[in-house]
Amino acid sequence: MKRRREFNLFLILMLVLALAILAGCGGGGATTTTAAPGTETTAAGNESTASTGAPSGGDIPIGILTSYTGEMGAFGVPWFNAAKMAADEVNAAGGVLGKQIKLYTEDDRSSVEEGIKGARKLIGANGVVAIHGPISDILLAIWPIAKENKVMATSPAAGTTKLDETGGDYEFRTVPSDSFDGKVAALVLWENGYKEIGMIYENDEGRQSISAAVRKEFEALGGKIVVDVPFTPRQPTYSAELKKVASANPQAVWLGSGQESGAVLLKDAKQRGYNWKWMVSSDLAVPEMFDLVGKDTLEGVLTEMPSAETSTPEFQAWAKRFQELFNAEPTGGFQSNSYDAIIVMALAMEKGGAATGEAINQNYRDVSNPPGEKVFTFKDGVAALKAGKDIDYEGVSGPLDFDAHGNVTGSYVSMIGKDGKWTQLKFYPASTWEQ
Amino acid sequence: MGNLNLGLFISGIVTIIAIYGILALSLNLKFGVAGLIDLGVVGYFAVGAYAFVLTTAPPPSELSHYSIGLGMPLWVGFIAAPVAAGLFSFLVGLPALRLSGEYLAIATYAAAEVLRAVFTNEDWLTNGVVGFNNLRQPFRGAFASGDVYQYFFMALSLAVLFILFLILSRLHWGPFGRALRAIRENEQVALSVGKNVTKLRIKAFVLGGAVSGFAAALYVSFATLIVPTMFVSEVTWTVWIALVIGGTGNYVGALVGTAVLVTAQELTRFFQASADLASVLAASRLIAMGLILIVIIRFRPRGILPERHYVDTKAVPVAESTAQAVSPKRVVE
Amino acid sequence: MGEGVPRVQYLQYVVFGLVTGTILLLGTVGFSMIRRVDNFLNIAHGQMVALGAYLGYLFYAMIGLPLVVASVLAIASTAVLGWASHRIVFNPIRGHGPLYLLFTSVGLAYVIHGSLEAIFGTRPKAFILPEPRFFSIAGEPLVSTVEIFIIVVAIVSAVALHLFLTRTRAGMAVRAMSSEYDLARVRGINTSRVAALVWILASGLAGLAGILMGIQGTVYTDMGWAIILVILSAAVLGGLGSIYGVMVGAMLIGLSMDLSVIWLPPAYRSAVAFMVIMLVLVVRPQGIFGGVSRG
Amino acid sequence: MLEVKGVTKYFGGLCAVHDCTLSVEADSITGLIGPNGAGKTTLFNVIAGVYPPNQGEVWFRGEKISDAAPWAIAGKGVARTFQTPHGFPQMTIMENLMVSPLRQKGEGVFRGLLRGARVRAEEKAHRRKALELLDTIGMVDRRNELVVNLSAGEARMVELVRQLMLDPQILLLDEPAAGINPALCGKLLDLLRRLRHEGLTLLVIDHNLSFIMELCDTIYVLSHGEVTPAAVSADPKVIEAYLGRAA
Repeated sequence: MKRRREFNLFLILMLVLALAILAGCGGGGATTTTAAPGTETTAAGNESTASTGAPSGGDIPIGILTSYTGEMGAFGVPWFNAAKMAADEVNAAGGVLGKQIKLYTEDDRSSVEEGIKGARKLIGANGVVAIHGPISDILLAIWPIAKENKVMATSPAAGTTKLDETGGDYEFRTVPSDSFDGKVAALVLWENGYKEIGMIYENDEGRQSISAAVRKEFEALGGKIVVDVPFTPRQPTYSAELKKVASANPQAVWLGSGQESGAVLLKDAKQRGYNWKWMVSSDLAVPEMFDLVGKDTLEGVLTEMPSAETSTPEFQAWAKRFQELFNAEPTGGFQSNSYDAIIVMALAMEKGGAATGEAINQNYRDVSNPPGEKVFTFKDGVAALKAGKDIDYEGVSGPLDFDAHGNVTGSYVSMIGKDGKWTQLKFYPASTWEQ
Repeated sequence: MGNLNLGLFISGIVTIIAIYGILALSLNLKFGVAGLIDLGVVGYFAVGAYAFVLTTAPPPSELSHYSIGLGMPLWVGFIAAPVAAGLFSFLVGLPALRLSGEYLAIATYAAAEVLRAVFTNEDWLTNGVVGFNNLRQPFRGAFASGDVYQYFFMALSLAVLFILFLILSRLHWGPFGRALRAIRENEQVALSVGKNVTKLRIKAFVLGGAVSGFAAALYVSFATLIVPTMFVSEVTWTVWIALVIGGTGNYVGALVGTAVLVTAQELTRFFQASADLASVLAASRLIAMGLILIVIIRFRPRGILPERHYVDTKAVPVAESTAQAVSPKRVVE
Repeated sequence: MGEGVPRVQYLQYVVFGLVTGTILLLGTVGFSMIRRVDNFLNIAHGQMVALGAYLGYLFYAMIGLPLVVASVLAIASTAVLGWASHRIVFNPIRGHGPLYLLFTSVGLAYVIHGSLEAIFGTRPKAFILPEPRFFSIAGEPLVSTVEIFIIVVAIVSAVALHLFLTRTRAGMAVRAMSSEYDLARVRGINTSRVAALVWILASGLAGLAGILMGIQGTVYTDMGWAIILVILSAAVLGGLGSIYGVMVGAMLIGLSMDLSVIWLPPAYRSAVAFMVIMLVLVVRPQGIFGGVSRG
Repeated sequence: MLEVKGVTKYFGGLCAVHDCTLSVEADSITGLIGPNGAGKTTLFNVIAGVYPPNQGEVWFRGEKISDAAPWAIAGKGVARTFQTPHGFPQMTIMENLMVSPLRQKGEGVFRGLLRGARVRAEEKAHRRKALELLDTIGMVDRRNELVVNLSAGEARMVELVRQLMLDPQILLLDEPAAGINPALCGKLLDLLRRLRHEGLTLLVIDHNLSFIMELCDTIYVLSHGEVTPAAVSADPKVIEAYLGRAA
């Protein structure tokens, strides 16, 4: 009977799956050396470092799991590039413990499910010691898997407040929590003389937690939120939402959104002749925004972002290197955060004397927190470590001092749009937030 | 130097195949068997997932926005998920099943989209975009090693899939499945043989919804978190594409389609070459998925495993079989 | 600004609704013409909107042609690509039935979406236009030049389409075929030529809608999926196949989305479109203006 | 047994059936003839509940059925065949027959799943009956063929026996002889007569005069939406006169 044939087919299917798994387990311990040709990390070249083959003997595999497509698709390449720049510098300085860092990358398509699959692939098939790059939801989803496999999970941009009190074990992030971001935004607005502001923000996890922090902090400073409008991303127009803001007549408006919706909204506002003072969230503090909405629209717009003091020679040197490599502005878009995460990992492995996730997990605070000799590059860090000194890595995204839960208390800069560029207005050292 | 653990990778894929396989089974019941074009697959899935989370999540703390969290054992969640998904199917189906064809498709699509807006915006119910994380996993405590647990969870998912497959197959070849297929084949004739078409459709719809509730419970347990962005219409399209590739009307086909689609997608991970091309290659995966669908429909519209037909092979009583002598020659039209 | 006269404020929401509605109208008319002539829901039609927007961006911002020239080129290329999709992808499987056509269109939508991402990248794009002026009533900025431009272009296109359909032989053939496919064939209308014409028209209009969306907001890779949902709503509201019905349907959807903000949280703006269609489907499945029987 | 009282049915502005009244006696074979487009099939559809009448009522065994759903009318014992016998095309002949019986217990989700003794017994009985019926049309050995692959004549025979699976009290036949070759036609006549003797009432539409006259006890003529007010005896001359006048 046909039914029986169906059943048999089902059994065959199950059998094939089972065999595949067995094969997988069998291959688990084996060390294969089939690196994809032409994808080796080279220190000098501009060649890509992404590869998906199995790790070759002397490499340290690190996974970059980030969004090349989907809602956050615009961030993937810059984050990867920054991480690659860090890896290249590490390798050029002789690598970690004599081994070269090799990057493997997966697209998480801005989706939790794809993130989980990508992380399992990176850990399972590439044997990575760390996974770097995902946004909040995805970081939360892959963290248990990473921890289980003693793989470090890090993010340059996951600001979720959910990790404020829970992270730290096989999880760290080089971006301060959203609660800080909100604090800074409120402070910058207040210091620029605005007492009554409106808030308009995308209804997603990140922006919601930032907006909550803005509200709390701004009211604590004595200011008033006159209107509060969450909106759905990716609408063709936001005229109606803006009208809502306009009817409350705020002195300034804080906008929390991604690039697409933010651009539509700013353009709409401009078209309607709403000449509010804008303060936009750090997602929009990227040079591309000027291409999107025109430099006139962003003239005088305020923003803030986690960053080291941009005027220091160390930062300038880094920015120059970045500019040469990618022909792009290094500021904004969490590229410096992505760069720092890889450097901290490398230093932590160097310090721990082992190229493992465990070593990173145990040492990342040691190498980046005071006390210790302040170092600004991997090369200097390794030299100091070899000299037996304790080090305190000062990153390009801030001083990178991690608390027990893997959070940084970042330093920030406030910026203003001027002649088609974001220009630093004021530096807020990490000490601003103590207490 | 990290250790390879291909089992982790593969068990993840198999678990995803099992979960999507359950959704494909559910859709095959609704579309493949009963002929109902349901583009709201993700809606019932989302309802099941939230029902699972809300029944099992701990009561809300001061910091969270949601107001329900029953903190019940996980098995309650595994019952609540299909029940809630079935109930929601009923609520959607009652008005929507009066419509047919593409109107049903649009109505179900709309229902799923409205539902997502509700899940995104109603903080008190779902904790909004923040969602829930750190969810408990079934029987996690019984395993010291997470590595072993991965296999257990995979086996659990496959077991649920297998049981649902047996149930749906058994129904398929019995009077219930026969009546549904009859309705799909010809509604007017089905009415003329006294089938209460609406009632049978609602039964199929609700049963299909309940089946997807099991997938939902497994899905959130697998992900250990829930946020509204997990329930976008892409889930619906993925399940549909899997079913069309595998073969509509054939439960094994639905599973084969799911396995082929997910495996193909995962294999493309190994074709990645360079970083600058990473985003291009990521985009080309979308192109590949679209092309597979177009090509399959063009050259094998009934899918890899087309629908099978019931074959009556039991012996015919002797008295009847003698009658074949007088059977007429085949009449040519 | 200030506390404006409430009536003026309402008027402003009406203006927003008109802009949303007219853009939607251009997208929906083509969708429903294809629905009538080839009898299936073309999910890829939303991607034609995105395609038009990206091609417009390509010619205007990347190559640097004047906006009008760039738009005409973009519309023409979208029309040709739409026609090509009809010839290459859909026509060979006409016999498979509407459902297979629908899923093929989903496949095509993925192909176009992926191609746009591969070629243009995932960063959003935008048309930078000269600073618009706006006209005020009672101190309230009521409508900007860009908005007037969009509304005028859309209305002119709709009227041109109307004249084409009622005054020209080819247009009347299209109408005949949209209302009675078999009858049209019996009466000696070259159905395949008319179908090609419909695809060219529909895709061109979608391209125009995409350019207008780009002018008003940004161009991003997911816009095809976002717009097709609203197109579906508008089409159902107007009664899937009726060309004039969907025009009204599109305007109503646009208005209800933007006016809903007065009473509902703005986050529900897009959900309003779906609530409207669910209501319509339950109460009057053939759409408000459609004479088509359900199913 | 079946009473059609003053039924009128419009489609848009077109009147398909106008003030039609007829009655079918129990255990009789009643014929309904008329030219194409006379509204015969529409009248059938009104009786079967596919369309509600604009005016008038249909009564069956003292019960008004013109406001019931088609499936409910079938459930009361009124079965009908279709002019175009598509049946369930992608199902086998056997399944086409097995699907028919009314109120199958196995159609419930739980009973269908558990398939207890009663469901099994029911299935067994239905199968037996299906085989018997297939035997009468000589298609037992072809029971596993898909209906879509049958010739028009075969499909019509399957259509007939499929509806007999319902155990109806009255069977409405819509052009049962169309597309059936003469040899099979004789068989069909025998079968219909036998069914009548077994207690089944038949109402037959056809425009094949000789077939109707050979079969029917009573004949109605339907022309341009109107039925002749009284039953006409099966006298060829009368019929011809009527048709001549109507045409």
